[in-house]
Amino acid sequence: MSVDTEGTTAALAARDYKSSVKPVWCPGCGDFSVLSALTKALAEMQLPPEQVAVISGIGCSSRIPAYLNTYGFHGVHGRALPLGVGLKVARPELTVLVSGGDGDGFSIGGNHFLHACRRNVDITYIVMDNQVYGMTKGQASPTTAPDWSLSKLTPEGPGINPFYPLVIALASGANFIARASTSDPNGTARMLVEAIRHPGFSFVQILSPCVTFQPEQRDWKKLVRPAPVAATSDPAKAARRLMTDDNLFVGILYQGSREPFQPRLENRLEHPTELEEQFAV
Amino acid sequence: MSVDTEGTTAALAARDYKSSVKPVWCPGCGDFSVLSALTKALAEMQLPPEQVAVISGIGCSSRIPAYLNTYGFHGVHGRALPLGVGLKVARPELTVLVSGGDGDGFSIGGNHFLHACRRNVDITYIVMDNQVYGMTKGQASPTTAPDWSLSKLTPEGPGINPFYPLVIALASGANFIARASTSDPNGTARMLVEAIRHPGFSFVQILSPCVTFQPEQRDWKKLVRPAPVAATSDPAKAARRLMTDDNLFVGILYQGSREPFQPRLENRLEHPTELEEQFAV
Amino acid sequence: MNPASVSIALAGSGGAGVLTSGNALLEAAAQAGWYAYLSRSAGPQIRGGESVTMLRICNDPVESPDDTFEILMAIDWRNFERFAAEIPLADNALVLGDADTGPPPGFLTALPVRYHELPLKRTASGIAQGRPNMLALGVLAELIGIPLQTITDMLNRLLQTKGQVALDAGVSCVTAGMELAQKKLPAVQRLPAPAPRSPGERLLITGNEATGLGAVRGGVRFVAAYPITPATEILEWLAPSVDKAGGTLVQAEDELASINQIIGASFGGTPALTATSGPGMALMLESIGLAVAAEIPIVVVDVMRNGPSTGIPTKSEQADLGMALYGLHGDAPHLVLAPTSVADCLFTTQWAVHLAEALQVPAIVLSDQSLGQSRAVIERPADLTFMARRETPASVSDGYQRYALTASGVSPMAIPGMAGGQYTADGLEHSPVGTPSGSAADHAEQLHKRQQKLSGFNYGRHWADIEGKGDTAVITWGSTTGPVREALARRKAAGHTTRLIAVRLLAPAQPASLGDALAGVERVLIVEQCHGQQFYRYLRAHYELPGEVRTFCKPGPLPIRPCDVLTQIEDWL
Amino acid sequence: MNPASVSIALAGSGGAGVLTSGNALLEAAAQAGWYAYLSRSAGPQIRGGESVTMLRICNDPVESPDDTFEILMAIDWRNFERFAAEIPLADNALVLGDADTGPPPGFLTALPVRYHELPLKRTASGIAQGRPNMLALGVLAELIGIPLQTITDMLNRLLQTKGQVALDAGVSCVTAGMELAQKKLPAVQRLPAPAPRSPGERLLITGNEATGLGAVRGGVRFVAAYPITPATEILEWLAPSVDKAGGTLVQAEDELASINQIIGASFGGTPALTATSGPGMALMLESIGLAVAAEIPIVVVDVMRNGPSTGIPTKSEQADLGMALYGLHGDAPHLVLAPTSVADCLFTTQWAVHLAEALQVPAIVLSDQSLGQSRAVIERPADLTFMARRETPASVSDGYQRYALTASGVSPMAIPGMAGGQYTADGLEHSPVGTPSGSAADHAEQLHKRQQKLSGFNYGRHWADIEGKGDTAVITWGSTTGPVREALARRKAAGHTTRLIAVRLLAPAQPASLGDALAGVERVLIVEQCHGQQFYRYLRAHYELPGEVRTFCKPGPLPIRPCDVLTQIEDWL
Amino acid sequence: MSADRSKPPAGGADYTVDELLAHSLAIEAEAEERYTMLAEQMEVHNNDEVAKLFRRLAEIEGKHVAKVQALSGDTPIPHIAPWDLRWQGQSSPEAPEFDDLHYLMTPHHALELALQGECYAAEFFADIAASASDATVRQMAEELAQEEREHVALVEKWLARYPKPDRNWADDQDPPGQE
Ligand SMILES: Cc1ncc(C[n+]2csc(CCOP(=O)(O)OP(=O)(O)O)c2C)c(N)n1
Ligand SMILES: Cc1ncc(C[n+]2csc(CCOP(=O)(O)OP(=O)(O)O)c2C)c(N)n1
Ligand code: SF4
Ligand code: SF4
Ligand SMILES: [Mg+2]
Ligand SMILES: [Mg+2]
Repeated sequence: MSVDTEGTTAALAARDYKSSVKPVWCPGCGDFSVLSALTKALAEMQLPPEQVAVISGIGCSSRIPAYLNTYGFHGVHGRALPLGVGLKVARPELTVLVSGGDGDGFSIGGNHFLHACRRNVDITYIVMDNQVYGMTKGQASPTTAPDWSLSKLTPEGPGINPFYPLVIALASGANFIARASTSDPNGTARMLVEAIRHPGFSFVQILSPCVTFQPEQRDWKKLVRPAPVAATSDPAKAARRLMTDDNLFVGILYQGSREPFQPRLENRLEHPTELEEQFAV
Repeated sequence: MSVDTEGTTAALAARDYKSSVKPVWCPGCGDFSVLSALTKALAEMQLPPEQVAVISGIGCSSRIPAYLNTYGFHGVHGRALPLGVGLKVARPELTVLVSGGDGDGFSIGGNHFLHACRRNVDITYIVMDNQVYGMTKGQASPTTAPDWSLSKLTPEGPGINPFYPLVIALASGANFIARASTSDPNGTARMLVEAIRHPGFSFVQILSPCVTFQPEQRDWKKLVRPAPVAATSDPAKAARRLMTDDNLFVGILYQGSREPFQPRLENRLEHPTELEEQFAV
Repeated sequence: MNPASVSIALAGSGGAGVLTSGNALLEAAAQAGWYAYLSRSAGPQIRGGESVTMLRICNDPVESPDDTFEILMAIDWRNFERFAAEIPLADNALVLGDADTGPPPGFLTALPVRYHELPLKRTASGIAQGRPNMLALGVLAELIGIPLQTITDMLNRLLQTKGQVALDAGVSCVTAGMELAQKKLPAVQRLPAPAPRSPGERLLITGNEATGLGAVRGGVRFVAAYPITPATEILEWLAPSVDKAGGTLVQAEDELASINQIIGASFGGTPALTATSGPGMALMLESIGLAVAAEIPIVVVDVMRNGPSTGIPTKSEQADLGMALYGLHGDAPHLVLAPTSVADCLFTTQWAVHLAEALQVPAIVLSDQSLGQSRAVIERPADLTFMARRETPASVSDGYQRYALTASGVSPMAIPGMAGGQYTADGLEHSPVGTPSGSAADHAEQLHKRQQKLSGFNYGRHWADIEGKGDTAVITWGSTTGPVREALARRKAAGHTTRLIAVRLLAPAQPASLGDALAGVERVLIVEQCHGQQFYRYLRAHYELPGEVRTFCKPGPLPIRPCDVLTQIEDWL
Repeated sequence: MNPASVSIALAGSGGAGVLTSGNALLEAAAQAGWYAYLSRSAGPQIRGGESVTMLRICNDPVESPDDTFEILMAIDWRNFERFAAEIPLADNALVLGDADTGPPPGFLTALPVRYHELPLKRTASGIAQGRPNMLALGVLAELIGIPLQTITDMLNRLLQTKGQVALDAGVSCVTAGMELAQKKLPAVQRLPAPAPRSPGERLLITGNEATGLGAVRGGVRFVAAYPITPATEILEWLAPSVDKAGGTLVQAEDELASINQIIGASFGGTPALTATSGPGMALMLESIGLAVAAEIPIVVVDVMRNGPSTGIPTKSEQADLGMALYGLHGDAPHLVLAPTSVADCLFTTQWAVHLAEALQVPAIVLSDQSLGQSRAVIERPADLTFMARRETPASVSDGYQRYALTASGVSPMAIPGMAGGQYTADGLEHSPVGTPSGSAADHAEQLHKRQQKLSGFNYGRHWADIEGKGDTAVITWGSTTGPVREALARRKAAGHTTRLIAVRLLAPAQPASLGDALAGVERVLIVEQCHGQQFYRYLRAHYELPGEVRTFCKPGPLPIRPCDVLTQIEDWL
Repeated sequence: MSADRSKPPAGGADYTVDELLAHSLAIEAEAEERYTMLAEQMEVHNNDEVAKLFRRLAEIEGKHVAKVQALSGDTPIPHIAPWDLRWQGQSSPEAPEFDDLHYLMTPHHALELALQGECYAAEFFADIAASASDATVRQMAEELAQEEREHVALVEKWLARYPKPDRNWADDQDPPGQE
């Protein structure tokens, strides 16, 4: 954190949100761009790093908390969302971001994704989608194309219908739904700021190439384009729009206004032993 | 099974699909009607009981296999679908039905629901939806209304957006999607026959009242009504239709034509030790 | 001589109300000043099934079912044979039935009991809104010697929301029941009058409620859980209570979510707990390992039922011990505790919260269906000092090491919000700073630290309940402590002293303390309610047991009774 | 005297190709007729990280790393210090580096080793498509004494798809490397020439591949799994292989799905398996309990890595033993087996399939990263008779009882499709027919049946590898068997006999057999690779250990080496 | 959307003989099976009195099945899929619906249900008799209606023996979830 000469804390820069740990990601990996966009977003919001917690599961992408100077939690595979939900519900004043990969979030973690969308706790979920399990060296994930045959586990391709994260998020009731691409880190930063600011559960899918196991994803930068229309707050409209989505439009799809889930946390007891009175004889 | 005097096997009647175990369900429970509809459906199809397997998880509704004279598996809570998928993939000639409750299927089992829809194995999934955990004495399930305050666990109501099973099934790629109601057991039987006949993953939500913990569901029979339009094979049309759904329309929503997932299971080895040759030095 | 206690079973089916009147009787006995202990058993139906309420009333605190029942009252006898094994009758026991609802099962009348008929249904039908179970309550109150006024007071409270008609009906039924007893039944030997009590001196509570209370007293302010029998009542009690205390309970989508939600909350500094039973606990093991590695305090209560798998969800057994002790992958030291009575559910849970927080580690509390769902009169607990107090860094500066190697093994834990304390909690092996590390040195250091903070801690005298003297010792744990304690009390009354060691802290093992407790012992009997000798194997693995060792190991669902234990000892000596 | 083996480490970073040349060397050595054993270690990066390939070549079958390395060759030295602890160098070891890529780390040159420089990079740049790692291959081949022709033949095979230019480059580099070695390096003492072999007599295979092969040989035709390091290669090998054999592999959405898919398939009569590592296995425990209760045979392979939690995913440890033995809730008897070598992965897995099917029970196979990912030359296994053979009813009639009480405890299992055999498999406690039951008698009967079918079975001599004589015994299991065996062989060579007991069948425990195996023993050393003494605690719990008992217990990730074991024994005696 | 279970399809009750037989067989068989299931429910829930009544009703309906089979003589009754059976309600006229049950129900309730079913069945056949163009159908339907009317009378007689229980009959003394 840089301190100016007068002794008051100066504005925080993006680099103030980076930790000293060097990423182990492959050079070229999209996740570097996400890291950069995220630190920019936090700097734009001037959130004190100690008021931010970034929670993840397991995967290449899930290593991101350690690269940040915020509080972080690198949990187990697939369970980042409940970690984040528990933290936010118990400590509502914190800014809680949950981040990870498509395998972590949509395969083993799919149930928590559904239910986090429904529950609508005020957290932001960032999925770095590379349509593959990077960390375990290249197996099909739920977002992988059915005919992708480069994994030894599914040598003829997984052969199953891909998972459409935005559709599922909308169907489950997420309050903010967007898609970004690592080819536009500044646009991604802005989208993250909007997602964080939006009350309730915000979901941002970031197309983040795995240059090692999905090298053709380097072409994404040529293919992605802005969504032709602006964000809507009408789920029906959002649903209709998703029907023509080719998964390469970036932009905010949906911004709803459902009340976030947040219990009050207000002590109404003089002393916990008051609770015993109901049993007294 | 009734045998006629000539010694040839006569047609199987619905009762031939019932076992001698008496259900422990509460009198009035909708699940009786499901049991009745299912036996009628099997009888209409004249499936030999030994060629049918009914697989379930845990819950009141999940007790159904023991009440049938087919093969059955009463597994653990939330895992009926993968049991069924494993069985069907390994034994494609069997008719595999998976059945259970809304808690079993959409709460703890939500991830398998998503991925079974995607995988599109040729099984039929029947959820007896009573918007409550009956077996554990009345807690909110994913389909419970947010303001339902009769559970001690959520005394002010669960406060979260309900789970819309048909929407999720459609979004995840199920091949056949329908809603039935226990107030129309014959209609339900027909829908089950169509679901079983339809190749790939078929999903039938049956509104099945829990008279004990959701007694107002007895009114469902007055409220449900046939869907105003016929089944479609166009997901976009089905999606649009779901937008005006009040969860009380019964009928077949969607019938797709995706190829079911079924590996070939064809031995191409003279002897398993052939596989050793690749390692020989 | 006056009897030490009286045990009553009240049977009936299809909404006959045996639970309601059993509970009313319990409450009245408590109000009258006695101690009492109530458990129940029911058929597989969700409602309207056959069921029995079993009540034991006593002048002293009571923590165990007795060997036999002195009184059996049936509103009706439907499916009663299913409970036969659960209700051993005393010789000469008073068996009461209503001929109008059918005859008693043959096997009962063949026993050396005194069978009497009471026209419960008929009498009730003569009273507006009269109910046979309320008559039965009157009969039993009269037999035991509970004054009408005590019952009336209690009904006034219980039925206040139901209106005057219901209340009048209740009082009339009870009165009629008392008269029936006086007219038709022989006198039974009554308990001595209870000692006078000041109101509020004791609590009438189930083990599950006591667990919840212990949690809140210990400081728990976040609970996430997924319902499961027989743990749900902990959650049902906690939902409004933790809310009043400024926390919250979240009903999660599954156990994987609930365990991770509490880890998240605790990472944020809020003491957190979940409660479940065997199947749910099994699903949590991976993430409990995360809490071990990342050093996040949490409490997981497992209210055990019969296994394996779904087993018998409504009945009791002590067979999750192995899973609780060893079920985590890798070397994952953690705490395992078990309450030794309904009352102790409160203390042990509160202590578990305290220890988990002090040691930054998961604590598993092994309760069981029998402790959890039994309701008993217990002494009101002192305002214990065991509270959640987590060590946080006094000040955090640039070099903050979350997993610093310290003398105690406990590293001060920064809490989100503390400026300068930012770190990443990690389930990967890590350096003291928390950075992932695959080095053998870091691994060895952190493994050692995590183990040593537990093994080096001074748990004090609460690690076990140790009572009595003599060269024979009985070692037990959990809910079997009640019957063992009673068996040994009977031996003592007969002039033989036997030691009792009821282990409350199961992990880490305390070999030195047990060694002390066993000094001079020549015979050890190990008592547990499971099939696979799990407790015995655990003791062998971690302790030296002196002299001759025998085991008494019986699976659920039938409870172990004091006479079972007594027989074991007497057959041996 | 000729050396017994030679150990070589080949280090490099960022795509230097040390794995490729290490494997080429391994293959060439195997072709030449030697035995060999290759393992590797790498940094945390997905690609381009620093890594070392460790190869040991021997005239006899080899199952363990040696104490030290005779040769260390670095293509470059980047981050080499991270591996220092893994590569103990022999006194006078030959250390080879390329000055053009930088100097060796200081700590290395301070050791009593012979450091030589080789212009690998420069020489390679003079060859079209030349690569330093291929030069290194030539250097090492020359040092060991592998003829150029053997290497050329091997390259012909390996590079056949890469085209003539690549092949020529390879041969030129190897030739140049050989020349460099002849010119620049002192002669090292070479291994004796290998015995002549007929082709195909042996297999060059990893433990993970051998596990897959054992599974298919045993009869497995359905596999469902979720990828996890270090188990993924089992699945990668099985995917096409089980397909060829008429079965299939399904990549499931998570471990909860994979375990239940295999249970479903096996319910349908198809022998089924999954493979995972600690975290995934933890998630499967609840459903493994279902397979116990419903008596469905399945095989679960856990390729262990360092725990707790995510731990160190790419390294080896034996710390999932407790979970495998005790991790299921309730009393849930099942099989736990562990291969004792790379070769034995094949046998043990095949046997596990056989036993699981014969006993209708889940079998857990505990492999580990070191067994699974090491590649070794092994004897080609005999066509063993252990095959999946499940007992099905000869004929089914109306009274069919799925869980009938039989003398063996195994009940003939109807398979869907068999008319008249319809039943419902259940995780609830049940009667012999399979109807849910909460009765104490049914529970006791079924608990007993499920335990007795395992404890009463005759497992024969395969329960353990028992070797040697004498009054000192070493008991071990799994991958530590290799180093222990080698340590004892060295003692034997020095004239001292010591017993080896490497337990293959960990559950159910075989106390009588171990008793026999330990007859006359006065000292027992227990060797295991974990921190928490899990194996020692298990042995104490279930066996009588004679005489004095000591433990040698060291966590991963560093392997236990023969000298470690030897030191323990020698310090003691 | 519950329509009147007693009615043949609106504007089209002109069954053939085969259709009438198929419908009546389906109605009686369903009633027999339904009463058997209801009896089991009461047995499981320890309501012996009502269980016995349902068993008795099942027996009677069983005889009806035989009667319909006799009516058809040697010609096999054609099979109609349950959902192709034509009537206005969603389930067959005679069998009580599952959700009309309560575990504390009294014989009075059970007989009211039975009475309703018998009345519906009687009306159903009467309607057919009234509107059929085929004389055989008319006659058969009238015969069946008459049979049902006899049942109505029988059940009414039984019902007289069981007065309406007081309005608290469903009060559950141990409501579920109370523990
Ligand atoms: C319970 C469990 N199962 C499996 C694994 C192995 N595993 C680690 S990361 C991963 C997939 C990661 O994929 P993704 O989330 O898409 O992240 P990416 O590496 O592509 O960024 C898997 C299967 C694990 N660590 N834990
Ligand atoms: C792992 C696990 N968690 C929790 C439970 C407890 N449990 C049993 S059934 C059930 C919910 C049943 O609800 P649903 O599936 O809707 O069935 P219903 O009883 O309503 O038919 C729960 C939570 C369990 N058996 N196993
Ligand atoms: S493997 Fe793929 S996802 Fe992982 S760091 Fe490398 S490029 Fe990124
Ligand atoms: S509790 Fe509800 S779901 Fe369960 S049997 Fe009773 S009515 Fe049916
Ligand atoms: Mg990915
Ligand atoms: Mg439900």
